[in-house]
Amino acid sequence: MIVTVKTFAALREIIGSASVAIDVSSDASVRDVIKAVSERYPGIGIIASQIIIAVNMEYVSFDHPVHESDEVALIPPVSGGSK
Amino acid sequence: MIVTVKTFAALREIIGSASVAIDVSSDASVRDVIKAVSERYPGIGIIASQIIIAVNMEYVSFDHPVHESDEVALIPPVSGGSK
Amino acid sequence: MILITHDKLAVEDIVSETRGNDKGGVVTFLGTIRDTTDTNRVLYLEYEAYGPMAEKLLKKLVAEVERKWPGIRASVAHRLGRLEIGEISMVAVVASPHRAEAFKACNFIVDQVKSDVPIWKKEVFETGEVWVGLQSSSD
Amino acid sequence: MILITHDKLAVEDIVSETRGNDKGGVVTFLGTIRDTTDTNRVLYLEYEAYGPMAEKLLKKLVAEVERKWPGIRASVAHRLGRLEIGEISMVAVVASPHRAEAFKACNFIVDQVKSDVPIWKKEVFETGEVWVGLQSSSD
Repeated sequence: MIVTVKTFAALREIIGSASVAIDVSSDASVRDVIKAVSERYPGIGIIASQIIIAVNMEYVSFDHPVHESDEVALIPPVSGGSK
Repeated sequence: MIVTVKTFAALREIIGSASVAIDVSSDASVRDVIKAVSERYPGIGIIASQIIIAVNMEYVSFDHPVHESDEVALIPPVSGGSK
Repeated sequence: MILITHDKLAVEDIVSETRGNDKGGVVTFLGTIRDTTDTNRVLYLEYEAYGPMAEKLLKKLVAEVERKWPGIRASVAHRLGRLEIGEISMVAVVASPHRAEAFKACNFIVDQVKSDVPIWKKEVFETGEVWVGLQSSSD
Repeated sequence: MILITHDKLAVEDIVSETRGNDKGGVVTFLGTIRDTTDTNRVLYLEYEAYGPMAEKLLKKLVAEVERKWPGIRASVAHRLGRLEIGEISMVAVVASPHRAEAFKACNFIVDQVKSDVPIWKKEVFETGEVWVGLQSSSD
């Protein structure tokens, strides 16, 4: 299935787009999505290990399943607010 | 000697003036000033026991001596700022 | 800066004077006049100060805070006279390179102003009035 | 109220909307853009958000704070886009009947925004730029 994945910040800059379509198997988990993105964009390098994923605007674990209709977002470490 | 004493808040209202001239002995302490004010204005009643004194804009102990040229102020419990 | 005045407190100006490009966090406390005390409806408040001594103690307090938390800049302003419901009686501003300290220092200032500085507040109710802080024989 | 916007944050309006005649203390936090990070001179900052999720989490945070400290009212606003030195990136306001809780709740909000909400900050220096929070291979 094709999952559309939103990207932000450093990740968006390296990938060069705010969203990418990723092909994963129909029983894919969040872990599989991160793996597929890393393989397609090797430039994200060390960032890949710092990503968490939000599915339908909820943070989820790496085992969480992903469906074609889900809103999937790759979330690099956040840094809003103030020091 | 005559000591001029500033009054504030509840004390000022009961005494009816923002400053009063009090006659005390030349070796008077802060304690003697409070005593003299209480005797002259019995209406201050229970407030007398809650007063502290500032001499020349410093809080001082009851044993602190008072001189004719000092700026003496009777300070009822403060309540500025916010709860 | 410190300020004791009968005029309305210009919060934006006090904040602007305290901020700086080397301070990433600014914590501001506003004390405002509540419409009730316990369950009593407040009509208005009157604030009175021993002006010169209050100014002296506020200056000392700001100096103490700036020494205790290096890098911080602090301001305190207090209004006097008759204040209506919702009006601002005091403003404390702390600008700091580090935000955790800004909260601590601002809280410290507000505590000290309440406990130490010769300023008094009279609450006026429909049914009477009371100088806050004074213990009555019925307490 | 919560707000995520590219416009300048109208601090006075946010404070006014949060205050109330039953709240005696109002604590406001302003996050502002510092001119240096460590010893590096900052030119400007860029903020970016996952907008809908950030709004959702800020709403949840305000609801949590208002439940945790009953009687409190809270607001958070965050600005996005390019911000110059001295400009305000975030505003958190807590109005409370009791001031000690206002400080705690406001500090809590600022901590949570930094750790949880999908907003990112890029610092642009004369010598390069960095997305804050990201660990590089040299860390």
